[in-house]
Amino acid sequence: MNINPRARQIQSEIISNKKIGAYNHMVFVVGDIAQYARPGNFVAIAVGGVNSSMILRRAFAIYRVNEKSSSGGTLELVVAAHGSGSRWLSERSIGEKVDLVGPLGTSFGIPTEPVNTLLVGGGYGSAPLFGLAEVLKSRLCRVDVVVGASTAGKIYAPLDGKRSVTTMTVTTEDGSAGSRGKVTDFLPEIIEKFKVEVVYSCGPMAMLKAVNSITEKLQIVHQCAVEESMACGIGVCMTCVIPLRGADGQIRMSRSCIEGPVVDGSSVIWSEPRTIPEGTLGTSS
Amino acid sequence: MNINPRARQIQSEIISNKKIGAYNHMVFVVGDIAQYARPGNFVAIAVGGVNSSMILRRAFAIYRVNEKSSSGGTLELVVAAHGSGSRWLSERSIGEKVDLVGPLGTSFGIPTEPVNTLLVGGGYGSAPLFGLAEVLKSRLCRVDVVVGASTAGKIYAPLDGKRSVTTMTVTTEDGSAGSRGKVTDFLPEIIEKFKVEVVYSCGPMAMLKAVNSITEKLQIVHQCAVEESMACGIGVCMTCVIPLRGADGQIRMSRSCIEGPVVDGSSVIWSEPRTIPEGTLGTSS
Amino acid sequence: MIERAFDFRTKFGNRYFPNPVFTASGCAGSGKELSNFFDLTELGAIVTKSIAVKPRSGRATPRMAETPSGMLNSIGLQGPGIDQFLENDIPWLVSKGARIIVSISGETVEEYASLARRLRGITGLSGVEVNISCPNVENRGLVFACDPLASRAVVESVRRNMGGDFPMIVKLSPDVTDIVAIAREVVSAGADALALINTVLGMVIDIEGKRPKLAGITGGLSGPAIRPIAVRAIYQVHSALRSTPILGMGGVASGRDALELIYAGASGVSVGTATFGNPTAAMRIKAELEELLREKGFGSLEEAVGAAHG
Amino acid sequence: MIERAFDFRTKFGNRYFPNPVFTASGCAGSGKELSNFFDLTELGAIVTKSIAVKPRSGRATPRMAETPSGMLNSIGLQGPGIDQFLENDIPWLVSKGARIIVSISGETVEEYASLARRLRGITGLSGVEVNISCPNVENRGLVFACDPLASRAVVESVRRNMGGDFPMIVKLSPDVTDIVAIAREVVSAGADALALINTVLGMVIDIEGKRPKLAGITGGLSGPAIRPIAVRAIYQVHSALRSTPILGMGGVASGRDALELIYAGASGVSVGTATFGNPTAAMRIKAELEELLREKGFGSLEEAVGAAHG
Ligand SMILES: Cc1cc2nc3c(=O)[nH]c(=O)nc-3n(C[C@H](O)[C@H](O)[C@H](O)COP(=O)(O)OP(=O)(O)OC[C@H]3O[C@@H](n4cnc5c(N)ncnc54)[C@H](O)[C@@H]3O)c2cc1C
Ligand SMILES: Cc1cc2nc3c(=O)[nH]c(=O)nc-3n(C[C@H](O)[C@H](O)[C@H](O)COP(=O)(O)OP(=O)(O)OC[C@H]3O[C@@H](n4cnc5c(N)ncnc54)[C@H](O)[C@@H]3O)c2cc1C
Ligand SMILES: Cc1cc2nc3c(=O)[nH]c(=O)nc-3n(C[C@H](O)[C@H](O)[C@H](O)COP(=O)(O)O)c2cc1C
Ligand SMILES: Cc1cc2nc3c(=O)[nH]c(=O)nc-3n(C[C@H](O)[C@H](O)[C@H](O)COP(=O)(O)O)c2cc1C
Ligand code: FES
Ligand code: FES
Repeated sequence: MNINPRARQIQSEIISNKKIGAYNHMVFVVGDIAQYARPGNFVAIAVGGVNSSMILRRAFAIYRVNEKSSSGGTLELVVAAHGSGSRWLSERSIGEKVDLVGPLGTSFGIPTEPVNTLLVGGGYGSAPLFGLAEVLKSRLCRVDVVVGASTAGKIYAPLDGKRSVTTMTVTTEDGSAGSRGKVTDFLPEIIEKFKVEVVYSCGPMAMLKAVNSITEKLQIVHQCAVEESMACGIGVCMTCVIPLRGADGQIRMSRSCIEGPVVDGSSVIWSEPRTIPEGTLGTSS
Repeated sequence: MNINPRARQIQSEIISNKKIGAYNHMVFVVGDIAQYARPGNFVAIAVGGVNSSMILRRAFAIYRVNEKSSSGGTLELVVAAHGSGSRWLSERSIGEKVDLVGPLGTSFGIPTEPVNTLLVGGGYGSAPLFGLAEVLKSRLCRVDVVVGASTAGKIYAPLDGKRSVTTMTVTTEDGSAGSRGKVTDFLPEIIEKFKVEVVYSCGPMAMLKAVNSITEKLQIVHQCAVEESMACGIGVCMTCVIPLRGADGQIRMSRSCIEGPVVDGSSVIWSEPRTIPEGTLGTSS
Repeated sequence: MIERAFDFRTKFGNRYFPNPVFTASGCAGSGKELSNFFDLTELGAIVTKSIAVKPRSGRATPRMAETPSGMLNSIGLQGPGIDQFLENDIPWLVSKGARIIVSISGETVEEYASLARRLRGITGLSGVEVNISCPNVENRGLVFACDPLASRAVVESVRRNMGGDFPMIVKLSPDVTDIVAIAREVVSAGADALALINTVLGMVIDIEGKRPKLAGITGGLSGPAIRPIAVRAIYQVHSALRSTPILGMGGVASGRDALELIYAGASGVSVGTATFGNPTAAMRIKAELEELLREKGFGSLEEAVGAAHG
Repeated sequence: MIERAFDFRTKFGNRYFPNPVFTASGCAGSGKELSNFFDLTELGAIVTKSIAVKPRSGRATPRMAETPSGMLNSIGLQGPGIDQFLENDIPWLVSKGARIIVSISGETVEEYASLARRLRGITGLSGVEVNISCPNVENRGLVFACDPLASRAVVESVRRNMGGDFPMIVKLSPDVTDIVAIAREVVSAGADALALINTVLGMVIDIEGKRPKLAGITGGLSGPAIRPIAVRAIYQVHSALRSTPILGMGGVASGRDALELIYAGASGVSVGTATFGNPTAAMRIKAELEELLREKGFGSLEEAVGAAHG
């Protein structure tokens, strides 16, 4: 596989930056990147400005795009001020420009005929799912959503996002919003109730792993967007790898910025963190 | 000698930033630092903001102070965007705050009775001389000024600065303003004409050296503000040293941020750059 | 201003390269990814990721940590192995007309030798870069580049198996007490040129996890943070070995940075980490460097090499 | 939150210090300058600039160059010599009640020995830091710290002349192939503790002047840029010598940074370059470190030392 051939490097103007709960909803002018972006793709943004001690780009999943806004093609991100780089981005003012590369990575596979889909999002991970919901809806799929987080402020579920959604379940670990518990506590029931045929998920690795153990048991398709630390986002550094089983059955450490972030949950080897699964190509033995 | 006991570290707000020729004239709110600052003192400012790759302060000579402005004590600098740090400072907007330490270093000695003084400034080096001129004037000294630079845009000579000045001579090496030549080409004549008894100078080392060779020949007092690369500005790093002959006749590598920037021209050993003068304390031999 | 003739070429071994801006090994993927952003023939050469005899999974993740003006990596030389590499990557690069320098790495002297044999006679290659910053399994995992004799052994066997006139650049580690001693050793052993520097051994601790941030515990420090170390190493080695061309790398992110390494004694510069922050970094650096050299009145790159030695 | 008892003390040799935040040698002037910004007794200790037997002019200027997230210095150990130092600096520091660790440097083993003799019996000193990153004039200027035997010779003679129980911290250079080997050598030679790390040899070239920026040509790299190198060195040495306390330094600019070195194995941290950017850096770091340790539920500093080793 190779980098998304549509990937471009542009100077992108920020035209909106609104605080929503624990996150910043930001809108960028990106020209035809908007037209080529697919749900699940991400962008890589340079942070810190000139003389910054931060030399690496930061990756952000595309929340939504608008091909024909009054400013031309625009792209929306949901940014959590996690550390110094994402904080810097979240503090940018309207009118400022950032160096942005995108669209990058794989996108969610869209069913060819109408099926019942369930979208599972953790924290800001729910953002790209709303863009996906719109596409699925347009393909006449039933779309149910479960969004979860540790606490209410970290739930990302915009009102207009509900447009294309049949039901939305909110869960928080501290019970401060929706039902108390982890998203995965509610999946089996929801999957059964709505006869879910395909699950899409995006969120922390631990959540994706838990979701996959359920879809595996229930034998349903699971596509998830993974998140590994990325130094380049464009496939040249090999820092972002995860163990994936290929069509040939061989496990390889594969670049999540190229073969991901969206991968088939069943192809991921959900091994212990900080280890290389046995049988991976190139493990001595 | 020790650090100026009045030195304070403050978060200082910028209340004005105007482009004047090649320079930025900037005004900072500094509280009682204004009241303790003397002509010749400097301040050290942190540049680049959080996550900056620039870890050292930048030194700037105090151009003027106002103890009782509407914003309280204020301090004015003339900033040349020389490299990344001074450029960063010159690009700050009104209302932003910078981390500032001052007042630092020595100040120009003020004659106890009225004498004829000549102020010689090169480039932005002329800035602190106008603050000095006001003080000298108030002590009933005659004040003549020569300001020079490579080209017109680099002459710093504000109109109101002329208030306390009897005559002002402008020189540029390319002749684009005033008389063509180096400031020092005109000194002997001016010194003779105005019966100058004390010369004050501030500017590039090469200029100070040339001025001193003249004052030495003519046997008149010369106080100059030197400029060495400084890492700390507060006397703890030993990077800013220049060879000075002490009262005891001994030459020592002395910190220009503590025993300077203003020093008696006759105490400086105007040796070749990048060398330690023979006979300096601690030279092996 | 009148464009006067300017010779931007550089030379390593018996090969000329149209310009001195190369990619750094392990920082340009297979070449395909970057070709999405610029034409690879615009590079002096592409230096490929160090390839081993067999496929390597590399280390577990996390494999990277950002540091002030730098980063740590512990990829662990992940790669498909020489067979796949020659079957897939090289033909594609050749088809694009890119100039190719293949970086090789081994765990024993014999592995280096067999890699050299595999490369021998492959058409379309402009040289080999021998990465000796690898643990020598036959000597308690001591890195070859930290041991003059082991370094010599590798270089001699690569030369023997590679053939006399194929350009061989040997890449040294800065993590040694005396880099000049190692440089002399590998040059006398048959290296045509040297690559300076590989990453500096470093470590970051994850404050939350109370453990090393990288799964591999230590990693290689790269980026602008190490540029002063690279400049020092290049300057020291160029002083000692004036006639040995040096491919310089270490924190080059601008034309000014490239010129700094060239003044120190580099005949070319590889761009590594800067590409992660900016996919088109190498092209920007190349343009800025040429402009700087012309501005300063040089008629050729060669005139500027080692200029800081007076 | 309830303030529960917290023991911030640290120990080097047989001395306790009320907190682990020290100044780094050569980065705190005479102490007088910083006392303008905070009370020196708030420091765990002040480590003085390395002092030699005779006065030293140090190197010519420029003596410094800023680098990405770091700086180079080539002060050349300028100082007044031990006599003036003991006559002027020490009494003032003692009068202020500061805890004092005297850093010494020599060009021969005998110079270190005589410095040790001079310090012996001076009241008010809490320890000596032996800076062995100095050229050995008796061995072609090879830096003591780069040579295990020379390092041993210095440490043995300092111990012999200093007296058995006076705390001796030996400061090592990172510019070696195997820092653990040097560490073992100096500990077996009688060092109570180790200081890691001194600056990394680097260089910057002045593009305008086409020559080294520093009059001294090379200089020592310090600041956040080298923190990953410091953390690695501390981690390696602590793994090998669990019972030897380490005074860590290298790019510490925040409480988080200090904790990183402590988790790696440091029992204390020296603040150097950060003070140039911020005169009150040491105080901020001390406050942030204590808060972090309490926040993470440690009852004492000691519990956190080496936490990253699991
Ligand atoms: C494919 C992908 C999509 C993402 N989408 C979003 C999104 O939509 N919204 C959002 O807020 N965040 C998103 N993230 C996470 C975001 O990239 C990190 O929060 C951000 O890089 C942290 O940088 P920092 O400087 O704030 O934190 P620091 O901890 O200072 O970062 C230090 C280094 O570690 C890397 N890093 C740290 N945390 C992460 C992480 N969780 N994932 C990847 N790299 C990390 C950074 O890139 C940087 O190189 C995404 C990450 C990936 C890989
Ligand atoms: C006592 C004193 C008074 C000064 N007064 C003024 C003033 O009133 N207006 C003004 O515009 N400039 C003044 N300068 C010079 C100013 O400090 C430098 O221009 C500035 O430090 C350059 O930093 P930079 O990041 O822009 O350049 P860079 O070249 O990026 O600086 C890199 C490093 O070198 C140091 N450096 C570079 N040039 C100089 C220099 N000329 N003097 C000292 N350090 C230098 C910087 O401090 C920094 O640490 C003064 C310097 C001193 C020592
Ligand atoms: C992610 C990464 C992978 C690397 N892989 C290799 C490699 O396979 N072989 C090699 O010789 N050097 C490798 N290096 C070192 C670089 O080629 C280069 O020597 C070093 O990073 C310094 O240059 P830079 O600061 O421009 O990155 C790697 C560096 C990085 C950051
Ligand atoms: C200007 C300067 C002077 C120094 N002088 C000495 C010295 O005299 N003796 C010594 O052992 N270390 C000296 N050092 C090294 C520091 O003590 C410290 O080990 C190093 O700078 C790393 O710490 P830092 O990054 O916090 O500065 C000096 C460092 C600097 C920057
Ligand atoms: S982030 Fe560099 S290869 Fe994926
Ligand atoms: S600038 Fe640090 S001592 Fe003068």
